[in-house]
Amino acid sequence: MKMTMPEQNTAEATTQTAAAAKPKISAHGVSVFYGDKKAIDDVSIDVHTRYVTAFIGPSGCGKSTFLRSLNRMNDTIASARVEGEILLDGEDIYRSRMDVVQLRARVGMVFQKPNPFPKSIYENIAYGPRIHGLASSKAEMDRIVEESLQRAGLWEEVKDRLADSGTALSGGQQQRLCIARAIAVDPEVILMDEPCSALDPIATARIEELIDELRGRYAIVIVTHSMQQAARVSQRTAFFHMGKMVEYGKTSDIFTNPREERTKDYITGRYG
Amino acid sequence: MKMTMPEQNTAEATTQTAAAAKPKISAHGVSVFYGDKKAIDDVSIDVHTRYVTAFIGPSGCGKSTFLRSLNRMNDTIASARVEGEILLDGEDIYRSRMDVVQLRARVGMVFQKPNPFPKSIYENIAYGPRIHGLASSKAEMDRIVEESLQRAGLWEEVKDRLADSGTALSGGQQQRLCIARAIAVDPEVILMDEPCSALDPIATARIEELIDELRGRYAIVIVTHSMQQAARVSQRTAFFHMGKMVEYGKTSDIFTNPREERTKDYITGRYG
Amino acid sequence: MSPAILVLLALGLGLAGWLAARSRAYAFGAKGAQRLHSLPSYHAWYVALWAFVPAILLALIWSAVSPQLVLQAMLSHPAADALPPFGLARNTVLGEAIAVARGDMQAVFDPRAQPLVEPARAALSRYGIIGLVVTLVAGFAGGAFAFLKLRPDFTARTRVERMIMGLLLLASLVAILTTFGILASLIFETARFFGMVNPIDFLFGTHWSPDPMRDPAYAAGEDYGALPLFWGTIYIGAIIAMIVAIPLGMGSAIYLTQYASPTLRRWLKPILEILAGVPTVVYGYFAALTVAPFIRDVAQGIGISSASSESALAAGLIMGVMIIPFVSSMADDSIAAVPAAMRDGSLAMGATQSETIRKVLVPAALPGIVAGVMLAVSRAIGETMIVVMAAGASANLTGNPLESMTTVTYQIVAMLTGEGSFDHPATLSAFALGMVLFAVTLALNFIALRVVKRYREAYE
Amino acid sequence: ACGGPQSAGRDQIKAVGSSTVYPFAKAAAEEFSRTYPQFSSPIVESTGTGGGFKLFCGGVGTQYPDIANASRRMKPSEMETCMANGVTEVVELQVGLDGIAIAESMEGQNFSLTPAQVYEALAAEPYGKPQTAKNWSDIDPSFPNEPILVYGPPPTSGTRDALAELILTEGCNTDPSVAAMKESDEDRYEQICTEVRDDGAFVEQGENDNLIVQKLATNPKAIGVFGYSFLEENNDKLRGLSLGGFEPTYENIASGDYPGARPLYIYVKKQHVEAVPGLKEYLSTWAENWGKDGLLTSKGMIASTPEVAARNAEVASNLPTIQATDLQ
Amino acid sequence: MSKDAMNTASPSDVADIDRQRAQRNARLEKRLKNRYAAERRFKLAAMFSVLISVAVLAVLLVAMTSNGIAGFTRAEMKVPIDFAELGLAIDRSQLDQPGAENVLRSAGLGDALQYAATQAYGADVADELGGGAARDLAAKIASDPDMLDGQATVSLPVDEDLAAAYRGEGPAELQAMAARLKDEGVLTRAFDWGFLARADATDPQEAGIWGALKGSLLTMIVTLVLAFPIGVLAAVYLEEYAPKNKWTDIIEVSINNLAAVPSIIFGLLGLAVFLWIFPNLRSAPIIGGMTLALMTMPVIVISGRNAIKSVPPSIRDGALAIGASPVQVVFHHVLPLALPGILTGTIIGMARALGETAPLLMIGMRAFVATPPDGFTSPSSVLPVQIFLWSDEIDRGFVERTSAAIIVLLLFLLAMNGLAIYLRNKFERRW
Ligand SMILES: Nc1ncnc2c1ncn2[C@@H]1O[C@H](COP(=O)(O)OP(=O)(O)OP(=O)(O)O)[C@@H](O)[C@H]1O
Ligand SMILES: Nc1ncnc2c1ncn2[C@@H]1O[C@H](COP(=O)(O)OP(=O)(O)OP(=O)(O)O)[C@@H](O)[C@H]1O
Ligand SMILES: [Mg+2]
Ligand SMILES: [Mg+2]
Ligand SMILES: O=P([O-])([O-])[O-]
Repeated sequence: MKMTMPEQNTAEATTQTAAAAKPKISAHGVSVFYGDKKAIDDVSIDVHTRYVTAFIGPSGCGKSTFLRSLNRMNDTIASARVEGEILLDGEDIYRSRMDVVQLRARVGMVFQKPNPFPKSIYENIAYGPRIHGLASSKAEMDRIVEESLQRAGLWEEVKDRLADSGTALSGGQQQRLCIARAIAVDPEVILMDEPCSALDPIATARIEELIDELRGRYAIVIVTHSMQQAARVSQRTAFFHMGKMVEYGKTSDIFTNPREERTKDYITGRYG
Repeated sequence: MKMTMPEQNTAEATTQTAAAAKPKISAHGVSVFYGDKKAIDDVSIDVHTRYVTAFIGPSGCGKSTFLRSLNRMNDTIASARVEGEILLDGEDIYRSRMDVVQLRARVGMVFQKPNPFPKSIYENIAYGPRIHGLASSKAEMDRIVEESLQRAGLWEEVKDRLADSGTALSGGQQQRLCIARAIAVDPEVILMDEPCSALDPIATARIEELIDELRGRYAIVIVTHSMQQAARVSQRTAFFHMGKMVEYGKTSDIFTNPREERTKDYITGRYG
Repeated sequence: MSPAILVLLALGLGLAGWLAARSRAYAFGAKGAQRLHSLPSYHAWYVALWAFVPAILLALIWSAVSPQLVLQAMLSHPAADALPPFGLARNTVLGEAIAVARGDMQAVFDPRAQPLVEPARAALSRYGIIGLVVTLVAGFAGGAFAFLKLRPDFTARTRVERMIMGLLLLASLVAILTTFGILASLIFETARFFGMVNPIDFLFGTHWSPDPMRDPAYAAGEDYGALPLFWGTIYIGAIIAMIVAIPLGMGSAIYLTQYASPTLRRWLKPILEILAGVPTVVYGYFAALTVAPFIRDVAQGIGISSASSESALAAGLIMGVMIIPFVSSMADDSIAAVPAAMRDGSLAMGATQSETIRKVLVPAALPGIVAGVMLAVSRAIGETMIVVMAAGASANLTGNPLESMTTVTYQIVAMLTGEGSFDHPATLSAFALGMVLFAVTLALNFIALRVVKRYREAYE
Repeated sequence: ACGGPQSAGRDQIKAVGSSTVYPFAKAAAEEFSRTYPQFSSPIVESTGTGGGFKLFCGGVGTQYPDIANASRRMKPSEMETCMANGVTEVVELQVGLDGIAIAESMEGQNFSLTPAQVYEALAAEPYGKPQTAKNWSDIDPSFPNEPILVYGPPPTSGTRDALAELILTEGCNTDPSVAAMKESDEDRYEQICTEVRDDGAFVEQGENDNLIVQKLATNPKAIGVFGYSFLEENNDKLRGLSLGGFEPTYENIASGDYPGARPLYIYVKKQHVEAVPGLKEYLSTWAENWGKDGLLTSKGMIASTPEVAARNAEVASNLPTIQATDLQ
Repeated sequence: MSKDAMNTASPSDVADIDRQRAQRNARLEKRLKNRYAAERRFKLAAMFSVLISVAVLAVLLVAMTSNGIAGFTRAEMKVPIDFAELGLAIDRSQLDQPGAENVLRSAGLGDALQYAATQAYGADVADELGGGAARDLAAKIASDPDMLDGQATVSLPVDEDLAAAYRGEGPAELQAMAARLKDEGVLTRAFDWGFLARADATDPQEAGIWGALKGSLLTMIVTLVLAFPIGVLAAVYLEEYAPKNKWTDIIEVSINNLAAVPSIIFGLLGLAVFLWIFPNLRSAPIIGGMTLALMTMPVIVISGRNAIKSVPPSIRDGALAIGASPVQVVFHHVLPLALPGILTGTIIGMARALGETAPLLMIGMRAFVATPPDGFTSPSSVLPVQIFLWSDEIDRGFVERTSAAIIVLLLFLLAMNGLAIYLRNKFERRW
């Protein structure tokens, strides 16, 4: 179940050229403020398709804040304000003509605590396609629901109880349901904010496996507080500290050979 | 400020005989249930006067639950139920004739978040002596208040503002106020549930110092999530895991030479 | 054309627009070339609203304007020369003719209206048809304008949602409108009243005996001293009722939150809530028929012969009972808002439960409790039916609870359902009393809500 | 919305006004819908006489009432308001009489009074002098030496109006110097004659009449002032006091011997008679039932003398209108 | 750090400390008894206050019930009628049609009844038949025309005088008559279904509550239709969208204040504003409903906001993150989840409105209306006002009727409050 470094390197190699070519998301000099407080200070980073990018760092360093600025979920916090430039396929997502609704359909998100809607499993998945008008018939919707659940590795477990409430599932199943819900609208990027921190080790392993399967199709950004997890699932790691991005690079490099003293301290458990 | 192991050993040596003689608190086969859920499973432990005993273990392992069963604060939770035997000076505190009010006067408690009453500093300290009728005159009360504040190392800082509200103090001062409040009724045991987790390092150091000073007179039990803290302040350490007490012994032994694999894993940061 | 038909017409146009736009949006989708920006139903709603709103607006405007046009048409008819000169009489005759022409009435009151019936009928149908056409045109124009804007990438959803937001904002403005409505309805009449009676006499005079039969010109200020009413209101609502409600309400809250077992609480709480749900007219009836005579009998039994059967005591007691659940739920909330750490802290010191409650919980919850009591007082002094039915009419400045007293609300009801005419100061005094009541309850609430808010924040 | 020439149809008779006439108007309405089931039953609202005229004189049209009930005659000023608002054709019917009764418990002291004695006992300033009487014996040595305690109507009620007008003013007029004041200083005259003491001897009573019975029953030393219909309803518990030598009996009030009788009126808007279905029939229902053994007397109203009744029956069918000058 | 000296107490110190503690414990124990007694007293006092509240409620309910049960019955007289003998000239074909009762009565049914009663019991008894007896008889015949073919004994209401005599009040002769008729089995108290079906009347024997009840229902419909959507929309706006600024503050403050404005002030508003705009709708349920809607709206807004607030933000985040617009989030997710809470608040607000009297007195809903209202614009009364009016009636027969009406009103309110409590318990926090 544990993926070893060599495997990752293989994956790396395959996507190398594509990645170098064109970043999916590209942030330049991004700062995020809550009121007067600067939570993110001048962060620049490129995120690529077919890579899993992990954000690590001590609690309160701004990982979630930065992640949420990538699909403008920060808009829901009245005091939050973003400076700098975040490009999705070269288009600034904070430009005034950008439609957040469409942005979020392209950049999906999975949260720390599984948050299925208190509706049936089927409706949980179908909700996104429905509001975006992705299915023109019942049959098509059925297909989307099945496909999404299958990709999220949940289909076998729930196919006989699609009408049950999504909240009746176990924690790990709920989180996979949320992932299935996110991929049902076929996004280009999936953001995950500590998706396993509320789960037990077995469910965590399931999700890590799933993330690895999914990266073939999406750009995935994952925030995690577990360095082991970052090492296991990601190909790129960014280390945040007190609102600054201290170091960003290949996961293998960061964990085996960090350039910065702070990164090293953190990884060896000196603080946090 | 950091106490080194040798010093602790000296302290250890001096109190050895007394300790071996008669445990202050002695728990035998204690299990605690919340409804049907077993939160503490068959724990036996002896706590001695003039020792600081630390409870460590990962979150949710039952440290607080066990601590609260030592002065029957669990009684306030309707669903909580205690099995087994806990002896204070050889008397079972759960026997029907035991009076909780008196028990709690003898076994004081300090909480994780400082919780001074929204009254004056003076009244905060005087509260306990007053309800227990320990002072027969204003002068005596004044003496108790001053002595308690002095022992808690707070007197110099507040002696000119005894009429101010207790909530107007800083976090560290509030926690010392709560300690002063606890010792004002001159208990025999003081239970502390993560007393420093809401404090900054300087305030934490103050409290740790204070704990060391106090142990000359009381049996102190402290729950902490910081192994460093346990190592610094305690002479005995108990390691809890999933409701069970895995290991109990001299602090120096536990940290340098744990007998159990799980203890070792925890101390080296393998989980938690 | 009656307004109802115009409204139906506008609704019909909206529906037509909805259907047309929906099928057009589906057509975009079917071509599949481009993904729609918004779901077809948003396109549908967009067009429907654009058809409906102009149509209904014009229909409303037309309903307001067309009667004037009809009137003009009637006046230009030769039969109108026989009408009385301008004034209400003339309007009445015209109104009758129109009513008969519309078919609302079988016959005219006034023979002079008869010759105008036919011209009215003609004008009504003429302008009715015009109204129909105008509404249709407006609806069509709006609908067509919107329809032509539809494209696959048209931001229909954003626009419809903006309209929904407008609707939500309007709904919340109703609260402000209501407040203004209350102020307006009180201020004008109050001003008229103070034109006749000096505000100082009114607020500080101690003699209240307005006589609605008296010629308003003689309205003497000294008969409008409302102090006895204020006193009665305070005595019944803020003193007697609170003496009952505060201890019982606090006691109930403490028992229910601190002592009662969950099962008992599950049963007792709704029972207390029933006490709050009993209509005041029932309390009034109970007070007047059962409690008041009982109190009088008891008082006379122990030799107090002056005891009135409309004693302030009866009204106040029952009002207090009515307020109990109110106080108890406010106290309940305030005590629950005290952090559990406070209670644990005290219990861990070896305090008994009652010591914890009396010395820690209640003092800590005190601001909230005080605010709750202020709200309860404001409710008690505004209470009407209990005092109307159980308190007396006599404005007594006395401290004897067995005597009859009257209150502000009692006098409002008495003055407005009494004999006076509407330009008499006695009747107008009801509005001035209402103004005072409004101002006082407003102030009490305002302060209380502030206190509660600040106090909640203190613990958060 | 106000005054514009718009109106919707209405098929119910609307009557407003006096609370004294209210029970009789209700009974008449009930009888009317019993006799003429084809019409909707009338709506009767008790707004008080003055309030009723205010609504009645608002204008002609469906939003204005058709009938104003009154426990006193319309004032010329009110008629002028009517005229100014286009209510030009008003028909006045006297439907019967109402007596004011002074009564006490069956166990009471049973003494007889004159209007002047009532005035002396109740006035705030009898004959312009300060009120000093505490006990009945202060008024007349032959009266019991008991404190004066009178329950009476509040100023908002028509009964109080009648008390002032029919008993107190009459009592006060026995002093010629005060009577003369009517010409010289009407304001002062009115004050002296109608203002009631407020030192506790006169207790104003809410309009819940049921309570008065209990009050008087439990306190035999108190007396009460209320409408005659109420005395009749409770004649098993209460006894009327004679006034000026006459008992408050049906006969004495009807004949006008008992001083506390006043005529009751209804005013009808003739301009509505054509358009409001059943209005005429409602008036004839009144006329058919206001006789001596009629329905209305069983509700406590006192029938007018046969001549008056006959004259008003005539009015009910012919509907002659009145002018402001008729009311003086 | 050489704290050892301080930390390590000598044996004599230890003994000292132990002695102090033993003393203290003894002292403590001495006080314990008093403290526990105080504890018991306090608890008892608290329990007592609950008991008093419950007891008052019980007394109130028992008083109303014991008075009111009789209010559902009325005194009726059994009258034997031989229709064949009377030979009423009635066209039987008309009896199937709506106006049947009028046909019967214009055919002289009233006189016939009077005659039959006189024949059976004498003129003095026949005189005591209630004013509505003929109408009741007509209704009976209309529902069963075959009665006309033969003889029948029908139970018909007597008038209030005889009813009072039956209760043991009023003149002695009548009481004697009542006693005699009762012994003969002619006069009985019978359950009066008509009480729930008739409208107001001057005779308590004839009075019913349907008119007022229907007025209440119509008024409540208007209140609900106005207050619910406005209240919910305003709650959504304030809780979900309103920017934090001065305007929002003003709206919030006015809503909170309106919730506590005395109801009679709303009556003044209705009188001065609504009746000024719509003068011809005096006493109409639509005006009453509008007035009560203004009063109920703030209650709905406040409970609605609380319900909306309790929907966890994670649900909103979840929906937003798959591209739902803020409006969709609210209407697809938040409102459905908040609905039980909103409904609970609405029901409680409506229950309060249903029991409200004072504001309706101000706008003329105290008229005597002898037929149930037939629409939102026809004059009518409401149940609480009817109770108020009856409580003021001179006729003592109304005392029972008033209590009976109170029972009906309380049943409605209990049902509504029960429903609210049920909803609250059922849907309390499922997530
Ligand atoms: N809504 C908010 N308003 C104001 N400050 C906020 C808000 N959310 C977060 N912050 C602050 O911004 C900083 C960064 O928070 P953030 O949640 O991004 O940290 P994080 O790295 O995700 O931490 P964690 O590992 O605990 O989730 C913190 O100091 C936090 O207190
Ligand atoms: N009031 C309660 N009711 C039910 N379960 C409880 C209650 N309090 C604690 N628990 C459960 O009992 C177990 C032990 O909890 P406890 O608080 O003692 O852990 P802990 O070791 O103190 O953890 P932490 O380090 O987070 O304080 C946990 O699983 C917790 O969820
Ligand atoms: Mg985070
Ligand atoms: Mg803990
Ligand atoms: O309504 P009144 O008869 O008292 O004028």
